[in-house]
Amino acid sequence: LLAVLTGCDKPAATAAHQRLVIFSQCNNAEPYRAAQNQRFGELFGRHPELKFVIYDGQADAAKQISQIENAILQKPDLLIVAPFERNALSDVMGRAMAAGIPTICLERDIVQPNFTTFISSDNVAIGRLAGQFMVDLLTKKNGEARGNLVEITGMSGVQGAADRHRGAFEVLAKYPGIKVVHQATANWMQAEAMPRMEEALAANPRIDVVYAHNDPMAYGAYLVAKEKGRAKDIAFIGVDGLANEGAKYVAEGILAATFEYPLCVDKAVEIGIKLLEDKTFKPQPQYLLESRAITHP
Amino acid sequence: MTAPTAPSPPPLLRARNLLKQYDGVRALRGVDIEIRAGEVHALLGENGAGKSTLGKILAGAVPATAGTLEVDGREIRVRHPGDAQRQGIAMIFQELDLFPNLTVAENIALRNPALAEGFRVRRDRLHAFCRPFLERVGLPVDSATRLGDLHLGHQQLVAIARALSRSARLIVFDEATSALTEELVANLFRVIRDLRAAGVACIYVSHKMDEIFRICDRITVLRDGGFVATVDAAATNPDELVRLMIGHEVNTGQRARSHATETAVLEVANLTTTLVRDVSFKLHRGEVLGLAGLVGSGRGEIGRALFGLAPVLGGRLHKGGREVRPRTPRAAMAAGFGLVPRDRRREGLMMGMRVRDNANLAIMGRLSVAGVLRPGREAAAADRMATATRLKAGSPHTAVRTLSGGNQQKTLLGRWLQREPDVLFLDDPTRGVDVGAKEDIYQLIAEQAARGAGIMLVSSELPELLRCCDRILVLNQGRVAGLVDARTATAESLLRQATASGAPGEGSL
Amino acid sequence: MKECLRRHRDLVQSLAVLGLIFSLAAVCSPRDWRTGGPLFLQADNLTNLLRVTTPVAMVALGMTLVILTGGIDLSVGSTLGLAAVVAALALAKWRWGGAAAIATAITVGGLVGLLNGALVALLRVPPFIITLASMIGIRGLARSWCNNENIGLRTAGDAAVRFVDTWSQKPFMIGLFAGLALLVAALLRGTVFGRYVRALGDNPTAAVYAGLPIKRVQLAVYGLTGLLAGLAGVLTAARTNTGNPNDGIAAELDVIAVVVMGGTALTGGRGGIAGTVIGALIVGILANILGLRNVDANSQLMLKAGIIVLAVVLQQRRAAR
Amino acid sequence: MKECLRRHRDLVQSLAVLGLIFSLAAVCSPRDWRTGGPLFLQADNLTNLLRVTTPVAMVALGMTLVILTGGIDLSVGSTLGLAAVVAALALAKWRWGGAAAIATAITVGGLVGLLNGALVALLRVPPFIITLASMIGIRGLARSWCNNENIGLRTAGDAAVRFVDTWSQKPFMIGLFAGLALLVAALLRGTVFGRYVRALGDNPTAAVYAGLPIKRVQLAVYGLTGLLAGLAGVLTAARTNTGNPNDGIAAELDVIAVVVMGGTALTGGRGGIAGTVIGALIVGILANILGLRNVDANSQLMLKAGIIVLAVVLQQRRAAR
Ligand SMILES: Nc1ncnc2c1ncn2[C@@H]1O[C@H](COP(=O)(O)OP(=O)(O)OP(=O)(O)O)[C@@H](O)[C@H]1O
Ligand SMILES: Nc1ncnc2c1ncn2[C@@H]1O[C@H](COP(=O)(O)OP(=O)(O)OP(=O)(O)O)[C@@H](O)[C@H]1O
Ligand SMILES: [Mg+2]
Ligand SMILES: [Mg+2]
Repeated sequence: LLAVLTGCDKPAATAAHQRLVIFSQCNNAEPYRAAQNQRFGELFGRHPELKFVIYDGQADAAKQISQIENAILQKPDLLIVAPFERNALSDVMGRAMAAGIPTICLERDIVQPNFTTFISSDNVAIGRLAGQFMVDLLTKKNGEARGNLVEITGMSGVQGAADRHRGAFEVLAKYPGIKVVHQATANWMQAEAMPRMEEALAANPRIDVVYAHNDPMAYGAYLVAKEKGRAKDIAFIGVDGLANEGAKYVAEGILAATFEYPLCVDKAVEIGIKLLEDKTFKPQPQYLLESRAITHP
Repeated sequence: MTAPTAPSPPPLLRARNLLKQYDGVRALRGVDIEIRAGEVHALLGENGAGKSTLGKILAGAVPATAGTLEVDGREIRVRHPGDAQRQGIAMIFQELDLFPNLTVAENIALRNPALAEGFRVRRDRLHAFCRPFLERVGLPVDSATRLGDLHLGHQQLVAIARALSRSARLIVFDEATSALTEELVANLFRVIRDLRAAGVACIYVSHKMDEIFRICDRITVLRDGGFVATVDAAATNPDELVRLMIGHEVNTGQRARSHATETAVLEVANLTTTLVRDVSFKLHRGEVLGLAGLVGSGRGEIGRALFGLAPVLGGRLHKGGREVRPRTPRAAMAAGFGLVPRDRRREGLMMGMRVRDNANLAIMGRLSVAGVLRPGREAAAADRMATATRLKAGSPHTAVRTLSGGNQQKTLLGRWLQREPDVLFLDDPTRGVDVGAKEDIYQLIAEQAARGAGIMLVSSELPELLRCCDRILVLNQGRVAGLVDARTATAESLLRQATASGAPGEGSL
Repeated sequence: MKECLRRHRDLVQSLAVLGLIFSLAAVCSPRDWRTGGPLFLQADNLTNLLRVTTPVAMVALGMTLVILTGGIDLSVGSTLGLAAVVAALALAKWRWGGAAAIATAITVGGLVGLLNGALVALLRVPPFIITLASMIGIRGLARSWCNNENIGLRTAGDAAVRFVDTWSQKPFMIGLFAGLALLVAALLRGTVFGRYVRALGDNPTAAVYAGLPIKRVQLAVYGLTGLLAGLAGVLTAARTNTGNPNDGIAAELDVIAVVVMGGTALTGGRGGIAGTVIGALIVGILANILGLRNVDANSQLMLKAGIIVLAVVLQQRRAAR
Repeated sequence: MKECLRRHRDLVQSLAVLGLIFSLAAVCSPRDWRTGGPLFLQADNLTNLLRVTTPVAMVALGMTLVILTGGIDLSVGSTLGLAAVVAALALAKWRWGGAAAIATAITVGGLVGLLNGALVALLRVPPFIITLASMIGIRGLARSWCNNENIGLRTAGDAAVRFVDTWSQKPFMIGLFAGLALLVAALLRGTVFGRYVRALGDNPTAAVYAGLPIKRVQLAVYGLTGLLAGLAGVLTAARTNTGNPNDGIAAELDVIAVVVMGGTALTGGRGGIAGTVIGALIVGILANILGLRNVDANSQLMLKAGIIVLAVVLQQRRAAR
């Protein structure tokens, strides 16, 4: 243990010719975040003059704050933050800015513009897209915007889940023919979505569409419906659209649609490199990356 | 028997028709008792007769199912220990109710009505309060010592000091001397006489007949939870009491025939641990070797060393000619040793398990085939043991927790007797056992010896050693002070050797 | 007969509570749209309920033994996740056969358990800390082995699909659990090992004095629990068609709750398998009926809290003196 | 003097382990790019470390008492979340003043604690189950009170901003903790109440026989822990500028780990506040140095597991006799 700790004891301050890029990730242990991290690694890997480091906030705002405080101590040349929570990270990012560190806010906004630029995606917008998609789908299926909907939500109290719900229902609320017959939380977990779907199926003779806040939960719902022989009557809709998950499920005809939650990584690297190379470069305050529906042809 | 006559002042305490029903067991079935101020009142009865239950009811530790209590002629209700405390009743519980991780002083001060403590603890006042009581009971330790670091006998003294310190009007001593040696008992009796002179009443529960006659004024006998009689101590004798307790005579005092042989089963040479030094002796097949000494002289330590429970710092053990050095109880058992520990509750029994499982715990191999237990064999073994030890338990399925102290002791003893080890170390095996059952246990010890086992016997009662042993090894502060023939030894000579001190003034009695 | 009833009063009382909760669930259940009967009582729903409960209940069998020895195992959730990942990796990445993958995953679980047991037996460190540490470390291991990604099985070849199809069947899962429950119950009731388990938890000091093979018992109970957690991981992978390194997060609390609701004392020595099975059924029925009625998620949590306390109170009356 | 040392050997040993871990952290720390000194030892970093550790450490003070009585409180994480939400609601939605909001949030925490204490004292149900139930139920309550949304404070008016600015200051948080630690330590060592706490866990039967006010003690320790969890929730809300109903998820395990790493026995009766403070520091240093060295998250989990066990082993040697 000691050997591990001392053995790799090379100074974190980088050699003079290397420049330090720190990415404060809010929680590594999610496939979406893993995909982000991997893409960052790939893109920054092409720049040997950069040392790229990922901090893991472990789904804890206080933890992420203190990690950014540590990052500031190291004076990186570029700081990228994927905030766990929009209110929580605002202050500390302001301090990074005050310390003269160019700071990119990634994918989730914060309450004050304490960043050099904000590369954004928007869960409410995604919810709206999904809502509209369901309206169209039901209209096509039943001749009008009418049908029974099951919603499987992400963890209660998590802003992403609240936003995906809110966006969708902004649209759905306009169509009284669409009834929510069952609403359950599965904490983002496929294993938990399955019994919830079993219960929904038992209690409801007719279900037209299942809206799950992420792809694994949608997939779990599908598996259960398939087992009961009712998958063909139901359209399953997920969110995230990762290449090896949601996108694949759509391609296989399991999900009717998923909505890409943009990784934002390519844009962040593009802007980041410009910031590093050109002291005078002034990025826009915000780059909005639109979500994209991935649907079954 | 005394019939209440003249309209004298009401007794300090009167209990009428006390009834206690545990689920399935009727521990007391309508007991009447009357305690006068300034008397020492013995409570006598077989194991399980209900003595402790009666005491616990008076102390508010368990509620009575029915019956009334009067103090000074006024009826009182005792539902919580606090009620009893307010009436000036204190008790030394048979299974010590102490707190091992608190200091001696904290144990004494806890909820002590005589010590007016505010919210804040004043440590100096606390220790000043405790010191006189510790001195009175003859306990030479710093009151800031953690209680759990004390010898069991010394813990018993703390419990007594605690009861004394509460300025109680009635103190219940429930086998408070079971782990004390002679001098400590003598000292305690001086204290009790002082209490008596001051008008304090004592209820004294003990199975030691000689103690009863030395200290008690009146004696109440219980049998099977029922009241038998109250007698004046001066007007009775041990045989009569035994008859009242058991319903028939018991032959006491018979020396068992010696089974000692000339073959050594165990040779101990220069055994040294943190508590004993250079202890050497030979134990023969069929021999009962007594270990005498004061509390803390290292008698139990020898057993623990043999059993791999105390680290051996020096010396050699030869068993049956081969050198052995067990490092764990398991290894010791494999080498043919057995140990009945002194503190049955902490070191001996699994309180929540059935009597049967406790008694069979050391012979599981014999009761099973390839690890699978044979219920028939289990039942047979447990029944045999219960009969041999005259165990009184509702059924072999009763939890040990609900047995009376003496029956718990028999269960533990049964565990090791069943295993039939070559060398059996008994650390005070009759602690808390009633007169009749004691005879049974002596008989069992003799049977083990007859089978060829070597027995080592520690006892807090010298008469017991003189009666059961072939030879007696006397220990003094961790060293051998003498090895005597039990037939010629006397209590006085043993005591002299045990106390003859290389370090005079070291009063660790 | 009366003696026998008295001796098993705890169990009888637990059964009564189970019956009560079952009846309540039936009464509160929404009606079936076809027959008008209570949905809850439909065979399909009852078997759903049993299958969902299986992984937690299975681990609870082992946990019962651990708790009986006076220990605790917080690492079961992580072990479950690790085994799920191993099974999925073996099938999907390394393209092993079903039997080899399953055996490996369960073995990995067993090894984690043995490691826990060895540390508990050899170090003087409370099991709570040992297994808390392995809960943390094993989760890290599971995530790093699969690069924080979920591993899909549906599209991972024939062996994987066959595995998923067999192992997620209701009769298979429920039967497996029933068999294991009987086995562990027999182990506890009828063997020397079972006696030692109880004795150790009842009085650890006395267990030393009685020369019990304490270390071996500890190794065995933690090892067995690890095996069962591994098996539960394999079942979860089969059921979800996925190896997810976050499977089983917080499951340790569910498992311990099931054991304690079944009447096993956390202080060791008292309790048994029958109680644990009942505890699992109570918890399963509870989740099922709340789901069927589609109670709002937050109210569900609050109701659940109340019912858990109530169920235990009803069972505990017996302990009153 | 020697006697005194012997009596406090546990503490001395814990301090030694803390010193060792501190030194190791200093040695392993990355260098400051300006001065070349270890980053870990910078005042700013050390105070960061203390502040991050504060909420868990604060709750651990109360948990120490609970565990000393032989109980456990699994609901602290949920109570923390509830208090954070209440404070944020009061400030942001109801626009109360800072003092009223803080007082209300802490009171709510205390009420949850009292409820736990009352149930533990009155029902014959293990504290594990009682507080597991309230852990579940209180989380549901927190989420439903804020409609599953996070409540921002930065933009919620002057009182909120002033609250956030004061309460998230390092000197304030660290000072508050230090004061509370001294207070609780004095309570435990220097008062009759503290003696009751230790006695109750040490020998519950004897506690009954001695006539201790057991119910009141239980009410008090759970109530105090609830208050402290409430306070920790307020601090978390201040620190994160947010009331998040999921704050404190899984914190109960962290808190218990801190207490046990500080040498308090889960079986009750043995341990104390000094140990808990040391335990919190060890855990805090560990997290800090792993973060500073930026060990990969999964390896971090595995390393952490190893170091936790090691730290406890080093401290436990003393227990061998
Ligand atoms: N908690 C309990 N539950 C059930 N039965 C009990 C309980 N405590 C005691 N008993 C039973 O009550 C009866 C009286 O026990 P008690 O302890 O008063 O006996 P005793 O006279 O003190 O015996 P001893 O001399 O062995 O100490 C016994 O039959 C015992 O088994
Ligand atoms: N005088 C003493 N003071 C404090 N602790 C003691 C003393 N003597 C023994 N102990 C401890 O008390 C415990 C009880 O052991 P035990 O009663 O068998 O002691 P022992 O030394 O063998 O005395 P005895 O001669 O009375 O058997 C042991 O752990 C021992 O270390
Ligand atoms: Mg008794
Ligand atoms: Mg001894």
